[in-house]
Amino acid sequence: MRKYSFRGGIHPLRDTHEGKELTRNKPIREVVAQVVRIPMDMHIGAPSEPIVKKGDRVLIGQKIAEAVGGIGVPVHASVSGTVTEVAAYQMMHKKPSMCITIENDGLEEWVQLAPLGDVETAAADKIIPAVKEAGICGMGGACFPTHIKMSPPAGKVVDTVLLNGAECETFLTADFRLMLEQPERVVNGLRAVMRAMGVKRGIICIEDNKPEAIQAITKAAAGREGVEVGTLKTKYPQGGEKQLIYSVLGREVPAGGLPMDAGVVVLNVGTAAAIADAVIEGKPLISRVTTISGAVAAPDNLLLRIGTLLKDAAEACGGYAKEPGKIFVGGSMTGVCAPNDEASISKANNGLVVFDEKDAQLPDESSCIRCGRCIDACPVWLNPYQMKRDYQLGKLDEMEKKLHVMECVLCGSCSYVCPARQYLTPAFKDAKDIITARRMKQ
Amino acid sequence: MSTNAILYAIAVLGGLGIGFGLLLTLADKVFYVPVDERVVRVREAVAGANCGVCGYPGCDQFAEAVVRGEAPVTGCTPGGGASASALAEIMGLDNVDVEPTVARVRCQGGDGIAKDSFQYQGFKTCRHAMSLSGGPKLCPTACVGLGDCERVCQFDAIRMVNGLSVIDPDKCTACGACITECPNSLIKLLPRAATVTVRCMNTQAPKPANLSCDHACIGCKRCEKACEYDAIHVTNFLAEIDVEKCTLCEACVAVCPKQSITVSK
Amino acid sequence: MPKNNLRGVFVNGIFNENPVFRLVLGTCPVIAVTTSAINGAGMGLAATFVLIGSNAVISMLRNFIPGKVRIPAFIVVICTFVTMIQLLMQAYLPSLYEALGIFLPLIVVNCIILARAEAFASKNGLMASIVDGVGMGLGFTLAMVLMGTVRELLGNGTVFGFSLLGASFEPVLLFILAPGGFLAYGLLLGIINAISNKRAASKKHEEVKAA
Amino acid sequence: MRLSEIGIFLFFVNAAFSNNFIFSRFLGNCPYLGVSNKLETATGMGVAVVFVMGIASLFCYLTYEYILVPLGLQYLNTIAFILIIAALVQFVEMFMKKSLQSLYSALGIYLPLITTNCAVLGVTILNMNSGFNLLESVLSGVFGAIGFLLAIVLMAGVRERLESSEIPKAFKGFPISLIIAGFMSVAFMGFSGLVK
Amino acid sequence: MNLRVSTGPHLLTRENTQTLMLDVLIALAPTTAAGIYLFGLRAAWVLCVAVIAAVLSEYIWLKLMKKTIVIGDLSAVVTGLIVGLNMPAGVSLWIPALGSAIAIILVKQLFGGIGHNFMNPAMFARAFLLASWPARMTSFLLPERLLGTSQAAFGVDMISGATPLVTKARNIPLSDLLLGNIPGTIGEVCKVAILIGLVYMLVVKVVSWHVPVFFVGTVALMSWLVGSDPLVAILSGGVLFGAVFMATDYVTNPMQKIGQCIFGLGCGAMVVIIRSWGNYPEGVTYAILFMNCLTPLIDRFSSKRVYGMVKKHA
Repeated sequence: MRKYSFRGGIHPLRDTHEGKELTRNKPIREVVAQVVRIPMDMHIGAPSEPIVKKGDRVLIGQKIAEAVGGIGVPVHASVSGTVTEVAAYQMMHKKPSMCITIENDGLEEWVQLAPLGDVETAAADKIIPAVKEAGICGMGGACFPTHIKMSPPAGKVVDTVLLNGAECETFLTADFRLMLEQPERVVNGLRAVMRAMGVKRGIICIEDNKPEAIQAITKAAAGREGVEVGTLKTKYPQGGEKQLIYSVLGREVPAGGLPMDAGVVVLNVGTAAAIADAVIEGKPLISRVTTISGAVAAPDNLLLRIGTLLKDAAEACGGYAKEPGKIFVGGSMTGVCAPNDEASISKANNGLVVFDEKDAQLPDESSCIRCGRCIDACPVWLNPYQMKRDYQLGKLDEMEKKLHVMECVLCGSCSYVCPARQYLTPAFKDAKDIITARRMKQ
Repeated sequence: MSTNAILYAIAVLGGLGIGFGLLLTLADKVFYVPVDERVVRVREAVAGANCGVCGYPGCDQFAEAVVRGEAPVTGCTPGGGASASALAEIMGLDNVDVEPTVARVRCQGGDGIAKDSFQYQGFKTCRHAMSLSGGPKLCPTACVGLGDCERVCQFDAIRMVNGLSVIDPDKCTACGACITECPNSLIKLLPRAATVTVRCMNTQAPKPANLSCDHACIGCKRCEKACEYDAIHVTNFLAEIDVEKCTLCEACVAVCPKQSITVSK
Repeated sequence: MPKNNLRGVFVNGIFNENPVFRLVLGTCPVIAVTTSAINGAGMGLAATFVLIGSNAVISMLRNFIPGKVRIPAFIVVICTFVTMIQLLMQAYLPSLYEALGIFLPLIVVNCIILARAEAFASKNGLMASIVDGVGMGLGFTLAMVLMGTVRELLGNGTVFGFSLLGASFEPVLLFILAPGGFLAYGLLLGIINAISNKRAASKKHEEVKAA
Repeated sequence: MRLSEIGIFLFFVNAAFSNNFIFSRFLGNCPYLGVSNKLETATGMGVAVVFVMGIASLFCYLTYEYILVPLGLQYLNTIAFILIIAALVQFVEMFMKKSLQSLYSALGIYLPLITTNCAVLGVTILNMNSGFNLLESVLSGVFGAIGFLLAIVLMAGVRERLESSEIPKAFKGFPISLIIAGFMSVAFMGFSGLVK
Repeated sequence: MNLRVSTGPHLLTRENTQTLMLDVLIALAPTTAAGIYLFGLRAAWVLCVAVIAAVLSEYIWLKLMKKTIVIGDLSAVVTGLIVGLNMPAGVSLWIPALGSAIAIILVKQLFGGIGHNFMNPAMFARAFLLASWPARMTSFLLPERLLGTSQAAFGVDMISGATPLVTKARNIPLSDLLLGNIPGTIGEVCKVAILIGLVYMLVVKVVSWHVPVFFVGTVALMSWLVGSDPLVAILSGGVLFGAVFMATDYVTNPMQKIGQCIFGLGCGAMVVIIRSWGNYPEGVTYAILFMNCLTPLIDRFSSKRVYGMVKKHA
């Protein structure tokens, strides 16, 4: 069988099976939190506007915040109960996030739902509005509102939908368990997207370190119109949009462009499952599968309500095994650190990893020995060595125009392989921020 | 040596001299290109050896770079001190006399004074630390203490002391490099004479501000009431001194419960 | 220019603005002909002669030479003195003339001489210009001798032809080869910088202490 | 080492590598050390030197052979050569500035510096001393200058790379450049004896 | 709870400068052992002095400059060992000591320490010593355990002023060339040991194949073109040692793969040119040094196309 791949990339934590062994065989278990604190800025774009106030009683799936601006999605209550607070908390974003805190009354009462019916028969033009109303945004980590991805502007031709089940990040097994246990949800979601967009080809892409998932999905996809399964070589960042498109289709997303500029829409398998729920059952996005791993007593794959506090999620896995030194959501390559364990699980959080004090230590930088590993590792074929040098010399123009730092996907591969422990990715993130700010000014 | 040889020598050199002289005079007229008058003056004040020691291809390019403000007036080593002062004089013509200013750090939140939100590690720059989860201090506008300003200062005027940026006013040239570099915009250019300053930029509400830092301005307005000259006002829970009106009486310094207002050197 | 400043002008050329080690001008002969101390001295003295002569003449003519043609005029003056020393050396010091080779006529384009003409002699009186020429020339000569001594000592074990390090010393041949010139100059320059940095620092320290 | 004896290729190797102006003849050090901090300027400088050394060799040869020698004024060579070079360079610069703007901004700005480049005067004197004919003079000028171009470009490459290096303070600038030149000179020793 | 916060990646590869240098040392072990076996205890002394001098000079310099002492990264040990392996076994001990000091202080530390030198320290040290004391550096001991056949071919205990390359005319059996039964520096003679080292480095991915293959390949091809036996050209002198251990030095060769190919090609070509027409019978040192000078330029002009530099799809 052909295995799709791309030039560059790395294989992180090869000797510990990418850290996935901890939770690989743990079936998904639902945990309902007593208190949820739902941030308004879980998606890219303007934060949603709360439409409930302290003291209101809400039901599961009830809209509690309206979308704002062109790129926005609504937010729904993930438990039934009473709103106890609408206030800002410092979470993983740069600025404090406005949050709605709801105390669960344990009644699990749902609002009235409006399903569209089977994905093959539902009215195609109703699907995208339903996805928007369900508050779905990219659940792989980027959190871009899905209905916008699904509505390319006039003139853009999209001919393929890729479902991203690569899960190349370390520690995470949430997508793997989802594909293994509920493959038909994933396939249904893909069909809904294909029908809504009028696309004839859909490929579910899975890395070859998840043979069980490939098997399950292949079985579920059998006989479904235009659905294919693609096997990817296990490699990081195979699940990056740009790399996935290049691996599977041999196309490149043009610099500064979006996947749709290459005729492709890429969605995470979790997103597809959420779309299936929105179409078939009319359910908004109120819960997601999250891998809880690292220094917790019993690492597990949990189905968590959006807004569950990190400490409650860890508690559900038997609590911290050691005094935590670092907690981040996502895998160890691009995971975002939480300032404390009172932050909450958002729509995009596919994992929560706890490190003890020892693992949390990062080594000091030493001198670059020009080994060139960063250049070989870069999946977008940049020259991290030169970029870091130019950043330190303050040559941002050079970085922007000659070295194309804006194409950097911040995957962390260069930092991972650097034997001198140079902080490459953070420097490129800063450079991109500065250049973006400059461009905005002009 | 015969008289002939001497005559020939004179003739050849004279001929070459006159020939080239005429050629160049003509060329000067034919190929005349106007140049900035200051460039000409700078060009005359440098040594003119076209030696390239300054790093520019020739004296003309050096002169142009000086006028553009790219090259230092001390760049001509062969010309030595004489040419440096001459250039400074030429270039100084545009400088209008201004009140001397100095950069001052408006924060006192060093280690242990501004409380930590988390322990930042990794890439040691303030900019990067501030891009993560609101920054490592509870105060969103605290000095991060990783020395971005220290690194851009060309005059060795900034030192990090106990995680706080400290500017030596004697070395500071008010070039402004640190001001644009500070991710929290904590460094301000102030008149050198304005020694009484609010060394805080915290605009949090009184309660969180109180928790954030031992020296945070909590917007209590005691200074506003103490000031007889209407020079200090609290907006957004932060006191600001109007340097025009301030008489350096230090009344506000005495009443500030958090020692946010200080007298600097 | 007041008379007591002449000493300053003189010392300036030897130390503060030493053409070789402080201004780093006229580097070609410094590297090329310093394979022995005597060559260095010869080259230095030849340049000193030209420097004094051209400074003196240019200083005298400074009010007659029109601004536009002053550079060519200076070059002619310098060239005259170079040709003179060339002919003199050829006649009286043929071996040194051979050793210095092409670098003797090339004194014409030695930046330091034109630079002094332009920066000093064309703006100052005769006496000061001559003193400046002597100072700069001696500074140049001393530096050349220093370079020559170091290279000869390391590369040949001798100084001015006298064996200093004894027979057991195996000379570092590289120092009298081409790379040795660059290396010796670079290292000496670095060491001199280090010393003067240190002196400047300690001077400042003392000032701070006093204040 | 005459052209007719060794052929044009070895003549080139000899002038550009074995007897490189910087590393074995020690000519043209000032611009080599001064204008080598950026690759772009170094290339411009080097190309300009190629141009000037070519025409200087040509004109100086003509002057020497057809004016000074017939009149028995060989001893005036230095003064005549430097006048020719200075005037030529100045003339070319003025001409370029007015008529060939783009070429001027690329190369012309380096011309004044070349007047006092001892490599230019050096090559004319060397040509004269070696008794080269017209073709040999021009070729040795151009080839030698190509050697200079190579040296200054290599230097600029290394110096750009060292931009971010923590060189001891006392060695920053000229000292380290000289040491780099010394290292390169060692590497160029490999070329010695290629042309026998 | 005081959590740490940083940007990812939060876990890094185990490989660091120290482990890489350790791998190089392991790769050098067969060569070192072979050298000591062939040339006896004398060679061991030379290597010891070279390594100790290298580490000591690095330590002293860092101490004087008040910098963090980083001799733990083993890079000085590698440099010292390579300096030693580049010496004839019978050399006076002050020569390797001086060589190591030059390599560490002049070539490496003066430019800012590890990663900043643009020239290979060991190669420069060798060139420096070769130019300064040519007689000492080219007096090669014959291997103590030389097989009878070769001993007859040389008939003397020591070859003065000659080099291993001269011997190519003497028709030495291939096995002797491979096993090191020829005069030469401590490290370069035993080709089998060098190849074992290369295989190790390729397996643990310390170096890539590009530089050694292009280097050796070019030497073979060009030797064949100029009419000498390509196999002898590769196996005599320091070509293999240089191609495997010195041209692959990260710091002084290009970083991009295409640049490394050019680098190897240039080194190989230079070696054959110098061997065929130059003043020196052995050109590996100068070839590598010259290409070191070219490395910044090669790096600058060998950039890959960046992902996404394409036209937009329909």
